[in-house]
Amino acid sequence: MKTSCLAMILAGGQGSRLGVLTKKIAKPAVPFGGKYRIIDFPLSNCANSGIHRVGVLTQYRPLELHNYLGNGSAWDLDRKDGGVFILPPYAREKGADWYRGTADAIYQNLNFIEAADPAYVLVLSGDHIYTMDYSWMLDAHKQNKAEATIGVIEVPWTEAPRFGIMNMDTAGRIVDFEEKPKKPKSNFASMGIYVFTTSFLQRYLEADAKNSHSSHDFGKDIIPRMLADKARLFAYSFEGYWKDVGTIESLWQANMDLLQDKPPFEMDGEWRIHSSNLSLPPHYMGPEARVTSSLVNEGSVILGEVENSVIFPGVRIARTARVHNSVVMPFTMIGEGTLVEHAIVAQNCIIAGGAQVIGKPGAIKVVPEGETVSAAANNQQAG
Amino acid sequence: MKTSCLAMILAGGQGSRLGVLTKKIAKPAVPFGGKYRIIDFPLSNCANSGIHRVGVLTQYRPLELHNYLGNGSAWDLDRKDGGVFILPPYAREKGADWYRGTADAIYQNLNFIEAADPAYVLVLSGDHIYTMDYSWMLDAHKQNKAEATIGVIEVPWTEAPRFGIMNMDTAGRIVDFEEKPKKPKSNFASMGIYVFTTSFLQRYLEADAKNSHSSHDFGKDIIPRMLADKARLFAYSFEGYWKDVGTIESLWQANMDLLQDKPPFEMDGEWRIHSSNLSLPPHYMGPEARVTSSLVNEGSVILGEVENSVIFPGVRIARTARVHNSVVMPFTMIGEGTLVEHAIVAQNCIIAGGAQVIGKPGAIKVVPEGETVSAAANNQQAG
Amino acid sequence: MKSVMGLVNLQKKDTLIKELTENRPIASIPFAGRYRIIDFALSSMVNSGIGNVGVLLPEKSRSVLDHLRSGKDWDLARHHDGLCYLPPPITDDGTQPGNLKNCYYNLDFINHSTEKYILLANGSVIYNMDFSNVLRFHQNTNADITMVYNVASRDDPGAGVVLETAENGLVTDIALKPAIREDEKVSMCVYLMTRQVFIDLVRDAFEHGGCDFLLDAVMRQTKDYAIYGYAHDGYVARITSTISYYQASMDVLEPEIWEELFLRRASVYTKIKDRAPVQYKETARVTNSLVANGCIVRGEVDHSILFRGVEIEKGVKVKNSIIMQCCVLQQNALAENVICDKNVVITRDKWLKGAPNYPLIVGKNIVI
Amino acid sequence: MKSVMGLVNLQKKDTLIKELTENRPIASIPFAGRYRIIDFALSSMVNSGIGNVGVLLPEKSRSVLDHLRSGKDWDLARHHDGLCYLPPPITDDGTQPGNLKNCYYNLDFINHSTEKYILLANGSVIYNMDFSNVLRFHQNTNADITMVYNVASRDDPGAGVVLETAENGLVTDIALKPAIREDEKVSMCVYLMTRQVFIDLVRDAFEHGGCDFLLDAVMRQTKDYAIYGYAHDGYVARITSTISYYQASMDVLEPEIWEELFLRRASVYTKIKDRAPVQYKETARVTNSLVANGCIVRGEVDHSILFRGVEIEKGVKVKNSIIMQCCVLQQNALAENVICDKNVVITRDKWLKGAPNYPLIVGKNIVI
Repeated sequence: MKTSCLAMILAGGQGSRLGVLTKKIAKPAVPFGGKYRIIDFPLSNCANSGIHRVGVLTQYRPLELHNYLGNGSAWDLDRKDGGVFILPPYAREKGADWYRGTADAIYQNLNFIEAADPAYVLVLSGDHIYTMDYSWMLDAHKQNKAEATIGVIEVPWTEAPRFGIMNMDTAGRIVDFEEKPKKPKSNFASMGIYVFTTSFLQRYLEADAKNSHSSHDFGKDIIPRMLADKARLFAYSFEGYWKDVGTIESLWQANMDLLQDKPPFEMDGEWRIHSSNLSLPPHYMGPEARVTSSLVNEGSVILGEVENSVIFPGVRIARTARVHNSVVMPFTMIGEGTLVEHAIVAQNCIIAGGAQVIGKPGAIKVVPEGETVSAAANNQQAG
Repeated sequence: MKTSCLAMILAGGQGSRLGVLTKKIAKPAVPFGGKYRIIDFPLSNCANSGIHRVGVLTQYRPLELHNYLGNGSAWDLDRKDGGVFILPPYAREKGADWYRGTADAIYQNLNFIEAADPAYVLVLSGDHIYTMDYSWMLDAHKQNKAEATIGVIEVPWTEAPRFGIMNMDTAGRIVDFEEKPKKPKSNFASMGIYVFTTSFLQRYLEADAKNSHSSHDFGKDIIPRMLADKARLFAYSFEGYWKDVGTIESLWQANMDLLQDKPPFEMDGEWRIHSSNLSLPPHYMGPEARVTSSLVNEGSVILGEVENSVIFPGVRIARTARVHNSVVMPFTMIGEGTLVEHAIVAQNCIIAGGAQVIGKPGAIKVVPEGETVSAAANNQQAG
Repeated sequence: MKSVMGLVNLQKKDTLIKELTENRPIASIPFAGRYRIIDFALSSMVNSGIGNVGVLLPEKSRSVLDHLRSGKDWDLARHHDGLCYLPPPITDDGTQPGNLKNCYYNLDFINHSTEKYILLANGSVIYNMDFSNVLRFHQNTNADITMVYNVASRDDPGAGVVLETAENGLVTDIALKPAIREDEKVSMCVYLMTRQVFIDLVRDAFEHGGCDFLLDAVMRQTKDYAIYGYAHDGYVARITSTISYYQASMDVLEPEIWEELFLRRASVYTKIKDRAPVQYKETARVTNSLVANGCIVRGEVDHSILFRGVEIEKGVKVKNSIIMQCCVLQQNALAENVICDKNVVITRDKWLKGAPNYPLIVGKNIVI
Repeated sequence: MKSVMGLVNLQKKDTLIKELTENRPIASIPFAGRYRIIDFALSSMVNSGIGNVGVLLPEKSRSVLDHLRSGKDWDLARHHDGLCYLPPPITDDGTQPGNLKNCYYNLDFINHSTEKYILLANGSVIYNMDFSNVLRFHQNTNADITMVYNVASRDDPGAGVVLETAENGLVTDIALKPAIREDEKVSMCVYLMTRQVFIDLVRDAFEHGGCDFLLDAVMRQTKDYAIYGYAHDGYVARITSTISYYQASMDVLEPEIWEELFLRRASVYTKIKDRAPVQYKETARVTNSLVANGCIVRGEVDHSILFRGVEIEKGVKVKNSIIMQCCVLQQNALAENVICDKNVVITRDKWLKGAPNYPLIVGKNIVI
């Protein structure tokens, strides 16, 4: 059966919480896991779930994102009835508006949704790492005759106050939603994944757009409004690995999670994470290479020591270099006698001979894209 | 040899000279020749010339154009090293600017050009019908060691005052350019096709962008400036059919040109015009069909009389209907007892039973997209 | 339908349709002006959401490979899954002929796929249908095997497989009959089952000397499996002989059938050639016909099918005929009840006439 | 290069490399961790701007069809042109074996293409080069036929075709030699000529009983055609025997050759599998090796190549070996001078040892 569902990925703004990592690229294009970009996860989930038409809403560096996504072929989304569409805020007759919030971003692209005319719209956020079959959630939505279905995940009770918490009745219908409650009534947190029946969503977005008091946000405005109207909102409970990578610390931690002897989710199984391919050869391990508890990707040359680290494609790690508990992004060079510890080194950097890049847990050191770090900076950094 | 040339198609504005035909679609997407859209011609020319990366600059209805162009697969432009990129004016940190002129449109997309890093940029306009191998023009540009090469075509001396006229020396170097001269010194008209050496173009665009007196137009500002600087500008002379279809009359005439016993250019030869395919069956000619001197496309049903007309796909022409000297665009229904003469009937129209749509040469009657014309309107029209 | 893998079988006895299948399987005979017969099964699969299709190649594979190429025109050129060609076993020792062998030697590929179901279709049947309804039926009836059939709308002299079913769809009898009568339930050679059932059936039947998927694998197992019949009620044509091919071609000249097959349901895809619209010149006179793009018509055509790129010169008369791709009928030629294969030239003033029930066939590339 | 059509010939005597070619032509033997040998010729064509490539299929075509599929991973899945499979003639009566027959029976396809030139390459030679330089050379020298060669960097016990050329590149002698010596000019089995010359050569040679394109078509015509030699100076390996395969594999473990072949020039494309990065676990110890994605390594590996999805368990030792796709080496297994074909399992504590000049080959799917 052909899917009648369209996905909209909120690929968001500049990703300021990721700081210097998003100086040159939009947050969804930030590298993750030795091979991927963050947006590979929702895109692969869509493709694997049989959802072939995806809008990517971004207002920051659309060209770079467009260059990465290309025609969607890497995810097999280059279909007659599908495709990946980058949707930045266009100039209109009245001039261009920035997206004023998540709901406004979808509202401004209602004509895109209408052109595709799907029965359901799946709204996703672009900064989570997880693998999920959305078709099951869609089935639940249909079976419940729901107007909206919200993906939820159980979080530890102690962490619940950090999330938007859903309270459901026994049938799974949402009776109450609290944003960051001090005394949570449940520990089911919203994952920022929504299925809407299209006409229903349309109605609420149009009303919200007219409301000058609204902040035009799904969590803050749209969902509470729907609940107030006693609409049929259901929760769909997801079990598995789900991680927000919106901050430097969480991005680093999510990378480290993959290094466990048994990784928290399978990257290499039937639910394959697709990613734009660079056509690089298998990596080369030199005579003195020493790599343990690490992920290493294609096209790299490892001559030194790598421990508990994630190495992206095209990286070169020289003899006598040491990389520990770190993430080294594509095409970065790490010179002889260097030490990189508890760090994220972005793309195309040069860590020159003898230089040291040392962070610590809770204060991960970040080297921004294209930078050169020389040994001369060691003292300064130590100071 | 891989081409190192990038094409930029100026798909322009609203196409106001085409009036109601561009109410719902951008000018480059206007149907032509029973099967094509106007933009199929420059796009097919690019693909056939070995130019695989094409930017389409538009500020009007980018979504509709995007839907038509898809991922460029119809033109085999969905390549690893290529693609079709729709480039509307994006919102930027300072807000969005409309393109202020043809040169400004390219200027605002310099980052797109820089990302592709081609040696040459081919600038095309999106409203001409012609078939041309740009690789020959590119070869001429290289051989001449030109900084810019302008495509020119010989026009009748009497018509020369309507065009931008180039005066060349014997080596083909342009010595003089006059926009719509009263007393033309030559009859070589600019076709609005330019090859520029990238860095050269960049320099002039950047200077022009800073010039507040400029109208930011290639013909009016950039080319005269280059000539004034004694830059190496050459003309490349094109022989063949070339037709501006920027007005209703010229669009109708260009369609009629195809109905000659020997059409003015081959649509069906080796230089194939590619076009987004609708997967429709061969058209059906009914028991009383009478079709002469006409083009008829797939998926149509012809039960009536068609003479000297161009019939697009999915059109239905009822028994006892008469269509003469007209253009009938996709999925339009023409009812029984109707008469359509010297008309352009746009997409998805209904010419109801007994209705008459009658224009005359020089005053082609246009029925805008989606309209219904009933017999009741006959008197009104006659009046 | 992401849980269903498609298999198109192109092996079929073609002795009754010799002239058109000298160099090609039935599946790649041109049909209806711009299609090949395989386009119908393949498009139905694609339109039903099947994204992984294996094509069981016949010995004569050239025309199929050239027609399908990368599968892109059917939206099946993908990095993962998409179209896959399954060639016949290398050494054919002549024992165990039939389609089962090819299935058996490609079980490896089928084993490696991840879909739960297999939909097996034959490339020689013409229809346009949505297989997702078959899947729903299969799941609702708890069938082991679902066979798709249609009710014959007229007597058909060609052989076919006739089903008898109970009220609830359970197949109670399967019989191979030499001719079909009106109102009989005739198999469309479309089977849906789980991958495991398919593998078991093929392995068991072939290893015990079977040749044919239906006769040896399905029919011998009617007791062990619950077989249900799903009725499709659109137009269906089984191409088994020259006369059934000619009949089906004349059928699509009925506007009703033409519309049902091509316009009312999902699209039928075929190789894209980007040919220009048909050029009717001043002297053209065409009625009751289907005319494909790229034709140039100056003569008279009635009740005929012109494939892509045919040229009909002045004074030519074509009636009740099928003129395939790139044929040229020169001035004052005449063709009545004729099937011209690709690239035929009928030179000036030549007249060709077959009988309505015995059309004259002109082989590929022949100049008359 | 839009004026050049590519042809990849996959037919090659493979008697010297039997173990690895039981079910596949040399062209589809896995190489360098994630490639098949054909990837090199095909990628060089694509990177040179050739957009229309015919693949002359061998009898054993399954592995080639499964590897290349739609051609999309090489950017050759297109509506027009792109990849086209050219199957061998249907009935092989055993007379006239060799690659010429396949060319001859596909002349139709070649005739219908529009490119001015044909570039014929063999799928069993490894290199990464830009053919557009060959075209420029061909045009500048006004050659009828251009043959691409490299200068042998060492003695090679495998047979090869040795050229002698004049100063200006004109080929003065072509000889098939049983072994190659250092500094000889050896043909890379790449030929460039106009389509017309190719058609004439093939037709003339085959119709006069010829079997082999080089021996019967080119070598017998040295007098009638101006043949020029173009020297390529990158890494080249001709895979003609198990030992030459093993040698070439060990060659790419030299960082210098690995870089030249894969990184310094244009990309080499292959089937995309989207496998995850290599997981090195706590006990891993890997040196002097190439490791492809999807591997999980807990043991010791030295001077070896691990293909995609190999599992090396704890306590395993691998040395001077080639371990192909999805093999599993269970705890404490040992492999030295071994070539494991796909899906081999070496169970716990089993030791396998070949000699450096005579590697032990373990066939596909075997469990030891």
